[in-house]
Amino acid sequence: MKVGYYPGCSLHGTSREFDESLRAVAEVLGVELAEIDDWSCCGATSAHATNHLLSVALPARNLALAESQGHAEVLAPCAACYNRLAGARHEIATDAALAARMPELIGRPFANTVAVRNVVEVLHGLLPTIRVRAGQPLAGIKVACYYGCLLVRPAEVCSFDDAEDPVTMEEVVSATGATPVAWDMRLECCGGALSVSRTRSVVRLGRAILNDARAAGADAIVVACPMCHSNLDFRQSAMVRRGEAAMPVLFLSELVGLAFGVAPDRLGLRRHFTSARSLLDRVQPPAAAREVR
Amino acid sequence: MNSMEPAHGGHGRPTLAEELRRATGRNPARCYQCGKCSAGCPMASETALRPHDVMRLVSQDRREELLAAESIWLCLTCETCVDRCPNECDPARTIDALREMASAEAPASVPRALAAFHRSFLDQVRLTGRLFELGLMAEYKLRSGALFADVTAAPGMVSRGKLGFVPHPIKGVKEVRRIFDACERANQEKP
Amino acid sequence: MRAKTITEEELCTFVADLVAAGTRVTAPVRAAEGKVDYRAITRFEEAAIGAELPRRSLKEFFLPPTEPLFSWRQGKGDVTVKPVSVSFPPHVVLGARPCDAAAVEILDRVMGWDYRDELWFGRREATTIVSVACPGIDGSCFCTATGRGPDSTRGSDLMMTPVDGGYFVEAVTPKGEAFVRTHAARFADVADPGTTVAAEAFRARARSRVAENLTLSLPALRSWLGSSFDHELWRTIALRCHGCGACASVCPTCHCFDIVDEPDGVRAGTRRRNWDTCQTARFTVHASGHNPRTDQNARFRQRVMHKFSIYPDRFGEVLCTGCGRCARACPGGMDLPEVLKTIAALAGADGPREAAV
Amino acid sequence: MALPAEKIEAFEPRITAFVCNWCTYTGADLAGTSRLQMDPNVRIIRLPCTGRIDPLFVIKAFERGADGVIVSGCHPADCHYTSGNYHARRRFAVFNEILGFLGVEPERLTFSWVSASEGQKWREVVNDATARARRLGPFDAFRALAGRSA
Amino acid sequence: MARIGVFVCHCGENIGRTVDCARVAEELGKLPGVAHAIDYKYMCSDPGQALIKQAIAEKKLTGVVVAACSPHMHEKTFRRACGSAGLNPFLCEMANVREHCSWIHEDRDAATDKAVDLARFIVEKVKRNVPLETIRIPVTKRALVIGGGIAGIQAALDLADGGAEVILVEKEPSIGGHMSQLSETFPTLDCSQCILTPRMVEVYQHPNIKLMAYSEVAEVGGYIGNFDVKIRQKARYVDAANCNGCGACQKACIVRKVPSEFDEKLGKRTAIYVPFPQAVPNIPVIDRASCAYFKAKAKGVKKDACGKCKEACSKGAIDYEQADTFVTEKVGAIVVATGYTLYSIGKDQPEGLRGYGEYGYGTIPDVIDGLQFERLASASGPTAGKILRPSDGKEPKRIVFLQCVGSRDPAKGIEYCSKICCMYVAKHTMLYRHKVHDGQATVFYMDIRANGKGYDEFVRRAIEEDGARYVRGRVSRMYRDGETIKVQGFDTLSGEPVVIDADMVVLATAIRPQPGIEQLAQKLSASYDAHGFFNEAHPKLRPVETNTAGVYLAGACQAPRDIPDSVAMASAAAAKILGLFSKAELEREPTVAKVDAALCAGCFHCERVCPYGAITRIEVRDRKGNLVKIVAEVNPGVCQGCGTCQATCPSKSVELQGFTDEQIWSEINALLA
Amino acid sequence: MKELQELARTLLSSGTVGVVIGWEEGPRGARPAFITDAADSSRLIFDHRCTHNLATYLSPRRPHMARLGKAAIVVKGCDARAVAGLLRETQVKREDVVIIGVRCGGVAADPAGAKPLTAETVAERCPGCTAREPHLADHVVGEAQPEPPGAPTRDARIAELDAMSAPKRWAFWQAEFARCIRCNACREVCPMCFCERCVGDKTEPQWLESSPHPRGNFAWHVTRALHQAGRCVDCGECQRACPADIPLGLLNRKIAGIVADRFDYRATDDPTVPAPIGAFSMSDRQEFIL
Repeated sequence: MKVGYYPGCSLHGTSREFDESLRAVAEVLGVELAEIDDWSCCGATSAHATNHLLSVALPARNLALAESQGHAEVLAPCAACYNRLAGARHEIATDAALAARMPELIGRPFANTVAVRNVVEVLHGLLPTIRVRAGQPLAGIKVACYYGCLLVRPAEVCSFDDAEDPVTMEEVVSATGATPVAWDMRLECCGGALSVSRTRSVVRLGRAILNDARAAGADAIVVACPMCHSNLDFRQSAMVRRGEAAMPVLFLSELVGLAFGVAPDRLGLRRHFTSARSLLDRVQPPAAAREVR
Repeated sequence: MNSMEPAHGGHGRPTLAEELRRATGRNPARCYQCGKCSAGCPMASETALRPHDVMRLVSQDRREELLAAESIWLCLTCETCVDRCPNECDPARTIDALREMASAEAPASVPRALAAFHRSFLDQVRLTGRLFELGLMAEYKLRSGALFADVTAAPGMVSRGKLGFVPHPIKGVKEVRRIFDACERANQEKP
Repeated sequence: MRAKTITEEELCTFVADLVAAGTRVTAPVRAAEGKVDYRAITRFEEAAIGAELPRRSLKEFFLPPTEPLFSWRQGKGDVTVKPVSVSFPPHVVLGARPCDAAAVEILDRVMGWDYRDELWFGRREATTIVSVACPGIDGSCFCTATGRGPDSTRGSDLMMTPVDGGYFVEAVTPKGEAFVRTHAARFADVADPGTTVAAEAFRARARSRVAENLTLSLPALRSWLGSSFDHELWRTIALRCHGCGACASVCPTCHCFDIVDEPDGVRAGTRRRNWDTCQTARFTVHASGHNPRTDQNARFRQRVMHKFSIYPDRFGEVLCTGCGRCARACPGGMDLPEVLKTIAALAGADGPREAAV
Repeated sequence: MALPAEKIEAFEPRITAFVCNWCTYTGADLAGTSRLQMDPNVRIIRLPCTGRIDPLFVIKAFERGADGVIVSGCHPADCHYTSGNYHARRRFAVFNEILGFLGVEPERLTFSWVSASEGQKWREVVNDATARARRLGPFDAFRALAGRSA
Repeated sequence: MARIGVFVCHCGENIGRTVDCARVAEELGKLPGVAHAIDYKYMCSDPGQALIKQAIAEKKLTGVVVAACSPHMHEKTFRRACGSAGLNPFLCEMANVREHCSWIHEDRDAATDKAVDLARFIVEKVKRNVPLETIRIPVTKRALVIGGGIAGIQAALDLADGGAEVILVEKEPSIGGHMSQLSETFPTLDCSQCILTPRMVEVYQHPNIKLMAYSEVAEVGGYIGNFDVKIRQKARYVDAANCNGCGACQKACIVRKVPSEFDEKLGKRTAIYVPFPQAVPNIPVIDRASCAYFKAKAKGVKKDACGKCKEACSKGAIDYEQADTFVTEKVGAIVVATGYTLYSIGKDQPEGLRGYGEYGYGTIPDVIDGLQFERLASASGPTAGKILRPSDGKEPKRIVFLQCVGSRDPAKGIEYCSKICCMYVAKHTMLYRHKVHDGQATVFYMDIRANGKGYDEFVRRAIEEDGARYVRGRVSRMYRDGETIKVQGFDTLSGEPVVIDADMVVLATAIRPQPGIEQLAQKLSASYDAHGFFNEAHPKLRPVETNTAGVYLAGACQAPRDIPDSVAMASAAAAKILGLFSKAELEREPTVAKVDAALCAGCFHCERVCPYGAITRIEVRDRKGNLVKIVAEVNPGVCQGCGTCQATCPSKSVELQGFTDEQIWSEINALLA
Repeated sequence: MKELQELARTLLSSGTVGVVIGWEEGPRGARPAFITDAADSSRLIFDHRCTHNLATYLSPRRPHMARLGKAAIVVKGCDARAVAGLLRETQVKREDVVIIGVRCGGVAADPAGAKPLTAETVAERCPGCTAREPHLADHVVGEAQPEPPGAPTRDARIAELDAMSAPKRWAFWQAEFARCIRCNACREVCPMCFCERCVGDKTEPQWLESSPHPRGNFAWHVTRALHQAGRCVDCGECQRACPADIPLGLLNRKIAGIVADRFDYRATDDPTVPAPIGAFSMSDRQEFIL
């Protein structure tokens, strides 16, 4: 299986571990990630908040590139990129006038034929393979699946799962052998958009999420969004310094990687601000896991 | 009344609601002030105007007040309100459109930190085609004046290999710049 | 009058001068779809003489597919009638096929028999028909079997035969002779006797080529038809016939028409004459709804009977010039020469070639 | 096919309207009772339902010199006979496209839904159709068909 | 030759001010076929009508054209006048020179020209009018009532009391409908069953009513006055003739934990059951899906299938072999009273609707709907009238009511107001407070719609006397926190986000039509709206009729209705039908279609487009009896005269009387003088 | 060919049918054949010249056909759609006809067309055909055939016309219709024109003037097109029959496009698919309605 790959800026920077773990997992799953040649930034929140047309045109350029490079679908692991790319695709598909304007605006032929997928969706599509490849190293580990907002909303754009009661991430986690917990905050926003400019809000929102996960008995939170990760992981480090218990925050790909027995370093786990040690200690060594099988 | 004529808000200018309807494709008049948006809004405890207040002020054509409000800049665009609105009003998109209008009509009212962030962000993209995060942080801190915020993070980021030092423009950077120019032009040409 | 010749170059100036003088000139012209139609020309170069057989025959220049007969208007308690004009400007048909020209003359009989059709004869008198001897078209040609031939002069005022660089020209009728006299400067005397020989050779070749397709004894055919109205042949002859009437539309001799009153509002209207054909089911429908010709076999029988029995009975010659258009146009593969051959076999009429009736 | 200004001045288009009895005819009645002034160029022919309106009517109207035709009836779901207007909609969708394909300017033909309560809308439909026909000028192309007989 | 009389009315100044009526009469008089043309001040007045009658007699008119107001105004008047003068009324038509001319134009010349044109069209049309005879249809004086809820019961009783025979068809084993499930009713708080059950018994005992419970309408043919209705009687597996309702079978039944429909799944019933003790008829039904006997049979068990009820029945009334039966009844009118169903917030929704994920898609056990609350509050309910939560049977001390769940929520697919929720929620808060004295009820609402007699006072009482706390705002989300339900909303009046901890939540879910109503509507050729509610013929003037003559509506099948409204509609429908039944024959306008069998090719496009199913297929045979072709024929009793068949017929082999092709053609051709 | 002839022989000699409608060799190429005697079955042919749509012969308006008894008809996949049309509109009963499908690799525009079939001689409708495999058939004979040669061109011509201004399009069609002599051949050969009395022949009132002048011609062609909406099976017989070579196929193709685009209906050999005219959807597009 070959899929167009749009890493986005974060996966080349602050969320390198997402990229690394994803590539490691893809290798095991036999998925070829063909990075879109010469991709550019999707414009993220900034284009969205200041110039709507730009917020459609920047993703459209990348979709056009993917199209010309022969991809039928493109994986955008960053939830923000996914949301922007899928959102632009939806808007162009439903607004004929906008669609007509696009080729000239981006200076490229563009037929809007490429489907946009996120990590949860792609991994969910590989559930049987994950089940086969995963050993038992995560047995007994309880995980809070955190969707946040950009992955599932708005519903008409992110139609891969139910916006109010998604199940896909839980099913992936179950396939890895870990146990998803039931909790309330999995769809609440972490405040990513204000991460840099209004930190106090973000801390408030993040704390509520961490507390709820903890109350639900989770050993770790699993995310599929660099912004969520950064907010929950990086912002948490200050709380930990103040003596609060650490709640490791893992990318879904990292968790899957652990289930596959990939070395934590290859998954970039050392790059986290909040140590995942407490979790890694409970992971069964790969060799043992294999024996169990 | 002739229904073919657009509604006007005095001075021959279309009402705010009319303008937003054009920009978002959604009719703000559909809002019946049930407050479900605000009930689910993660920022409701912090903002002076909650999503339903914004919709209310739109329907009352209180343009200046809205465009000057800090609240519109506090929306996280998490889209919770959009999915829960019984009338498909799309408050988030409305707020986005208000932000665009505020940037154009009342730039002074845009919170400095946010304006700085968005400017820095887009400048980076325009410069290299992608976001160069260290450059963003440097530029943002200069622009916002928040020189010491998150200052503790940078070394950690670097030590974790999360921030590179050299920006690499993509091949198609000129193409990206043309897109920026075209979109800005289109925005200025809007009626 | 002695035979003449005319060159292609001369025809070019001749046509241009005729048109300039107000004469309508009609000739075969290649239409957009590659088919040939008789059409008005302004220059000889437009004409496609000797190319394929035109899609339709010459009859529409004398009996148009539709023409107004008069118009009327109803007042309060009275009706005013406005007649149409029966005088027509001079008209030359250049490059008529002998089979088409012959048909026009055959139709003169029916048009002038018990009632003189002013519109027909008005146009006939205004028109000079200049035919060009035909080399024969294809296997569907059977003009020789109908007693005419690819070089028949019936109906032509002038007959031209293609020769090197131009045409060998003979006047057939007084009208033709007058035409040559009026435009004497356009024609040259035959200088080389070889020209006459070449012209005759061309015609002889054509005659024998067409004769290979079909030979008939017309009297035998006629007498068999006259006594075989209920022959079982007619029970299945036209199974493949759709009754579409395409044959009659392209036929040079089919001349049935319908009279319709076309309203112009609720109080005025025009009476028109439109082509019609016995091949459609509604042709013989009575006001009661009864239709004496119950099926397509009966309708096709009518067509054959009329052409080869009824018309000869009344006017002494068959109502067919053997152009073969009907066979070529038929979407269902009906083939008149084939049918005639079948009947001839039944009638013992497939004997030696007959002279003209 | 725009006309010079002075010709537009002199030309009064003739417009035939085929309307259903229950919605548009009644809507036009309402326009009357509301004294809504409108262009006097439209002549209404009343039919029970848009379902009864045959494309042949439109062709005949053009043949008889109409410069524009209006077909109007009940909004979807409002048909007095429950579904006549839906059938009419299909029929005229095809007819409209065929006419366009054969070169009839689409502005010659106006389709509308006008309910019994939409006197105002009826006025707009009438005035718009008149204005459009006035802009296009007399439907000479069609009338020429009648004059050019063989 | 036609002899048409043209009568131009001035309508006082109404027409005369802008139209030169004398000139109109003069111009029309010039037309061929017009024998008489005059103008007069008031044509509709007695002297005006006399002018018409006189002219008919003196000028031997063959047709009359009145150029005046809209035919909607006076067509009947003038047709009657012509009729009384001996001219067939359908030879009279009107040209509308008032509404369509004088009132909408100012230019006198243009208006006069137009008036001439309009009248000329009609003259040309009338020349081609033919005398038509009013259609007379015999009436079967029996009515069918579909649905045995309060609306159906009321309609049946009113009709029966009025002397009409009634067939009452109810799909459930018992009549009573939703009303029988209610505890008390607003705004009087009287006991629902106390007022309903006597009516149910009355239905059962009424000599004019034939009750067919556990039955459904399978097919409807025919037309007003003459419907043929095929009714399917579902197999009860109990012989109604032998059953005495002793209940022994139910006691013997081994399957005892089937969720009770009557108790909205909060209680249990046996596999052989009557829905509730006061059921009418009091004859049990075997629920085949849960019955041990049938389950065993389905698995192929030959011996030892249960059979306990059969053993217990002293009357031998249990009949496992019973099958559905069909009966056909002839009726003259039909009342549809199929009632409503409640929207559910779950994930599975019919097309066009969405569930409430934000409220947990119905997975939180102590979130119930209004009817479930009624059962909890009802003395005959599963808790004997105690308010107890389904999850653990504890008494909820904090209860939250949400209004407009599904209703007024276009995003979920329903934009309408369900009308009764404001009232019953107020009632619920009262019932709750009366039963849980220390409990706190909170109501999330958007608007209070309490516009009936005593309604607003009732809501005020809930707030003022019974302590219900009303919060204006929609709830965004609900989730569980241990045993508590967190209700996250926004108080739009105080401008504050609120999270209310609740022990139980009651949802006032939207009122929706019964499932399958579209199929019923199609059987009846009646129209329904986008939500599946039946359309009334006119929202103001014909609220209980449908567009199909002879089919009437009562209750919530037409829109959300409360009990008084439903009862009023039922009585109105009954009155309409009794009026209909008061005549021996019906008169119908002869504007119906007619097929020319000789020309019909039998493609049956007409059959497909006919909204009324008025087209039938008939065989055409020749003299020898050989089948020539099958062609269409119009049943004039069913045809309503829309003419869609004619426009659809490719060969124009069907003609609508009064609007024939000739008539329309003439109008169009009169376009130019 | 043998297979077809054998089948015909069996059907006729067993008395299953009274006539087999197929093709035979005629003086001018292939033509319709009506085999009533099993011994004549060897006359049947099928090759690229069998362009005729024989379904026309099933029309109940052909009493002389009915006299031959129950018919078996040989159809190409595309022709089967016409049989389906006749079934759909209750003109033929399924039990009254035996359908013999032949696998087709495209046919020539002219039944006299020479071999082999080329992009120049192929009928306009054939390139890109999706109906070559007969489904509506009691028997299917012949091997699978190669794709017809050539590329579809008609949609491009329609697009060309669509792109013209209205007056230009008007001029184009007027020039074509000017040749029409109202012989009605287009109607008579059409398998889907089976009305007992065509509206074009209706006289009281006369909606369509029967005179071949431009006005009558325009009204006729509009009406024919309208009546073909959802009926036309694109067999091209009308255009082939037209003695004036009016491009009726182009008009038919346009209608097919309209019906496909608006009502998602395409000519089909499934007689149970309802015709689009006479049906409706609440959500039919109504962009042309104010």
